Amino acid sequence: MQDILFYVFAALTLVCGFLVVANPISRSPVTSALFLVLTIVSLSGLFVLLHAFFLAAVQIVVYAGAALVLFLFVIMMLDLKAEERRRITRLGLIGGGLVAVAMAWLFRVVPREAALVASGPAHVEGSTPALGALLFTQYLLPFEAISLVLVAGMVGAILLSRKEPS
Amino acid sequence: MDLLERLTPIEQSVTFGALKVVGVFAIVMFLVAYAVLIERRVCAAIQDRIGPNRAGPFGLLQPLADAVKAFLKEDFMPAQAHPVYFWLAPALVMIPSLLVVAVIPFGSTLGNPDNRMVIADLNIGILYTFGIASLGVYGIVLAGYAARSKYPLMGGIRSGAQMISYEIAMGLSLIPLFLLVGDLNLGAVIDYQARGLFGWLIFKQPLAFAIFLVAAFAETNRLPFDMPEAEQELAGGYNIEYSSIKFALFFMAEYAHMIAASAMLVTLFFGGWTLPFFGLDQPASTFWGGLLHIGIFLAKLLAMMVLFVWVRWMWPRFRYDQLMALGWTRLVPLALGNIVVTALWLWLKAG
Amino acid sequence: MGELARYLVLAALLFGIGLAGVLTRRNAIVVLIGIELMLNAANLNFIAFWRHGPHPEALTGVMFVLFAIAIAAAEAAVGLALVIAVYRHYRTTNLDQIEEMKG
Amino acid sequence: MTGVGYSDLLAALAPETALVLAAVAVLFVDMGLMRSAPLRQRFLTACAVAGLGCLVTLGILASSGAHLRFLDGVLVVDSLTQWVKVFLVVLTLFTAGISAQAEFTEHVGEYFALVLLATVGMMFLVSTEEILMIFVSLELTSLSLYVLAALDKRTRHASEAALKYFLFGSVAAAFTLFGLSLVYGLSGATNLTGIAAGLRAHRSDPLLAVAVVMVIMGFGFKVAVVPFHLWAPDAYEGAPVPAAALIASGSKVASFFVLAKIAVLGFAGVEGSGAWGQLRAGWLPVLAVLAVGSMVLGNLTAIAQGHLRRLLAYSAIAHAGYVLLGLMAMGYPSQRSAALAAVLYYVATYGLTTVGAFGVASVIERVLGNGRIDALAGLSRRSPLLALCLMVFLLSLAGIPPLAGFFGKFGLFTAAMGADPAGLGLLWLVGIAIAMSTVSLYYYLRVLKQAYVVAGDEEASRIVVPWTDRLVLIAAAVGVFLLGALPELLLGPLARAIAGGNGF
Repeated sequence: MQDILFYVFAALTLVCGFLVVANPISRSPVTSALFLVLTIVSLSGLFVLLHAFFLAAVQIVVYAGAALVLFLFVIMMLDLKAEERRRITRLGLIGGGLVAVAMAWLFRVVPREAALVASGPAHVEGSTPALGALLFTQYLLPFEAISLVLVAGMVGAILLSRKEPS
Repeated sequence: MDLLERLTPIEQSVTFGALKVVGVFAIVMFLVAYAVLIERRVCAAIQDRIGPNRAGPFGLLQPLADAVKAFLKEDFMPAQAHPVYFWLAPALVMIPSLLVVAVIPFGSTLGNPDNRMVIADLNIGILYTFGIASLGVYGIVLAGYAARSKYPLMGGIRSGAQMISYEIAMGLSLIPLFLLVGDLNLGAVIDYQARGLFGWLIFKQPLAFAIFLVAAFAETNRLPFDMPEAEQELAGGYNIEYSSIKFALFFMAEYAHMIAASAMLVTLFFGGWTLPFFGLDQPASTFWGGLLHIGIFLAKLLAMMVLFVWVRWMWPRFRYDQLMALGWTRLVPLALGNIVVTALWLWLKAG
Repeated sequence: MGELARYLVLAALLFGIGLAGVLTRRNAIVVLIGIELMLNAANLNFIAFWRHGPHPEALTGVMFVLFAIAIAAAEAAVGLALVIAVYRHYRTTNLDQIEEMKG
Repeated sequence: MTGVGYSDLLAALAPETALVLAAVAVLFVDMGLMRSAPLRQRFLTACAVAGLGCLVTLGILASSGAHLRFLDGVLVVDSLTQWVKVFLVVLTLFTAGISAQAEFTEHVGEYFALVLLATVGMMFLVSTEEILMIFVSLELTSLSLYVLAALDKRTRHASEAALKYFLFGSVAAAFTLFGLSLVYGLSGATNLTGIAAGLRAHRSDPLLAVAVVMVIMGFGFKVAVVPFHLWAPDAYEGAPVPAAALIASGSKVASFFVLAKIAVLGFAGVEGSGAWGQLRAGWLPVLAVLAVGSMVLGNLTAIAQGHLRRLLAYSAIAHAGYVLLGLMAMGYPSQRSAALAAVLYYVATYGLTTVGAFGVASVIERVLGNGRIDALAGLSRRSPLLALCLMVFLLSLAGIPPLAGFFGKFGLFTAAMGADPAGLGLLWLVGIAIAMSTVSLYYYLRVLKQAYVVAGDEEASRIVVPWTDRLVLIAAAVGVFLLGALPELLLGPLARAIAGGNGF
């Protein structure tokens, strides 16, 4: 069951991810954004399989529910059209070849490496109270720092997107 | 029952699971259909009219008549519209509210103690509902975009912005509840409230209830926050280019949202399937007791839906900027203050 | 393939897809979307390692992802605002046409 | 809390807290009290508040020096980090100083708040030994800087430059995060010493190689080394001058420090070798490649530049290459302390010089309306002070004694040469560096020739340098001169701080 679910979600993630960047039917950015939503949702399915339930929910609330809506808003407000198809350049071909080689290498090496690290799945969950307690002890400082990141991001986003009174 | 007992436990749970899914889906769809009728009858009563009473006894077949009418209308799609998104949007609006219901415990147990009346008993139930509910905005935004015309686009962006803005107030308003309960599981929330009438969280957290309720009105896009119907501003909203059954889907989605929101309200603030009298706050030991719990839940749900309907016909509409100002400058700070106060209170209580 | 290994391979593939998007697409917003894919691939790595690592009870990987998601959201907001700011001047989000500075 | 009280933590974080409060105060003063004041006045007031915040922070930094280590390395405070923070705050103070007369934006409060927030990010960055905190503070710095780069909304080029900066930066961040995830997975730890211990078992793993390269790529972007430098010229040229100054100075100091920490502490044991003829996989050869590329490409491209800030950008790339030499020397335990002192001296004086150079550019661009090198003609007559300061800064960048740049380079090169006394070691890199320094002299002198020799428009009026800019420029020039003439002023305390700490 676990295996089947993994392969289903993994396939969904990869197919949707691929359609985000290279959709043969539509080059519209809206389509890209929507397929990214699907990718995010299937990733969150994988998170559930890995027993990170809290993160699975956060992933959907924050990414799919908020960040990507923002993407859609901007695409729609700017009324972006599909970009033109480009001819594949020699550079692209060489790059693609290199990536293919890297991937082949990956399939050979990663399983062996991973075996060295893995110690079998443990039976713990990313339980919410434990996460909360850690946020206010061990991870207090990053937590405070991220609040500053959000402030900077908020100030910046408002500042930049607003129309300047001329 | 004999047939059931011959199944293995796993097969039993699968069977029950399937039954629950089908049952809940049927009840929700039934409620959606009749919510329209309730709305029209309550509205009529408020306006001192009779309301629909021709189709069937007391107008009970009115939903059917409405459905036939919706199907028979011309299904029109503007020439410039994006066909895929135009089809996708109504479905996307409908689905999330149906999925939210999956984690709501609509009863205690039925038959045997392991057969709990909730489709998915998630540890992070409440986060799940927020996650799914936040996906509802895609249908609206996409509907606005798909028609490729400016009124729907503006309407879609407005409604979308409204939904994600109020989601913040909604989420923040619930944090004090979970400070009290100490768990995100909705079953645990109900257990916490099963200690007398004043154990209900509406009495412990009235402010949270008020914020959540206001935010729920905004999330369901209903009056006093129903921008899509603000004709004088936008000539309609994101769904202006839709007609026939696709429009009916948007229409039904509004009621499905209302049901989901009511179910959340009942579970979070009104003790879910419990009643503080006659020992009805403990899981049922008999089959009929279980049914009674489901009945209590449905009764509370209907009461909340009537509240939604009542508000709609008694309130004027907010202007869009007032609506956003209310959300960001009133509700969010209030909710934050509520969190601080609750946390301080718990801290002092713990010494 | 082992439990962990298949997650790692999946994450690496996703990262590759995102990178390919960043390198080949010219629309600034789609490039941003590609970056989101790359960040997500890293997140998947973290959770897989957390789950199969020696100390899952420390929740380190989960924490990392939690912070990474928050940062990604802030980054997306700033990035989109920048795209809007650029659009106001250039009336396009095509990176090939936003190439006035030379060097 | 693992044996630490919140009050201890707050005390250790007092400098950062002061700066955050200053950021809030700037926002409040500008948007609350000064809303209707004229732009000039708003800039001056906000600059005063921000400057005051920096001074208070410097005071706090000077009065504390205890060695503290919180939460398993999430926060590490010792006299070395205090020194680096002093550099950062001084650079921020100077940046604020050269923005006092600016008028590139209506959003004065936000501008200064973001400058201060970026500095807070850098300060977090230098006093942590935990990769999560490193990532978060790196992003705090980067996000603030992206916005600062785009703040001049009137010009197309600022937004174009900021978008490029942002896109390159985000891709680099994604690479860093992916690399860090592999590091975490292989070592099972997130603090640098734990990582070093955990990685020992995986020393020759291909995955580790991927992780190391990806992490270094991310930081290579921050410090703008070839081939991750493409954003730098545009950002330096397009961003508002003070923002560019901060990007070029403070962010470099912090990034180099943390890169050194990650490489030396986190990747201890996977150094490999960068010596000529005996390259061995590890982070040393990676840095060697980056260093060579930066030194050669940076210096050669700088020759062809016609815009002063663009030229400074390519020279910055070259200088990043020199600093990498020092980082490589730190990979050899015998040279670690000396190399660290040399690197810190170098980046501190380089930051000072760069802020000064950008200060000159800021005044010139405000008066002349463009920053092309041709426009400098006759500068020595129009403003002897500006010309003199420019000369001090550029000659220091070129490494002419007795200025700080000379001594900085000298320290770096001796550290690199001493790294491997037996073999030739890093000598080949030092050779390239010296050759390229000679090349750099050419383009710096070209600028100075324009300023001093080429006669400009005889009718052109004198340039009036406002007192704030004059203060900053003179302070920076005197600093560059003093630190060059008496390097012990800085090297002494640095050496003591290094010896007093845990070797870092």
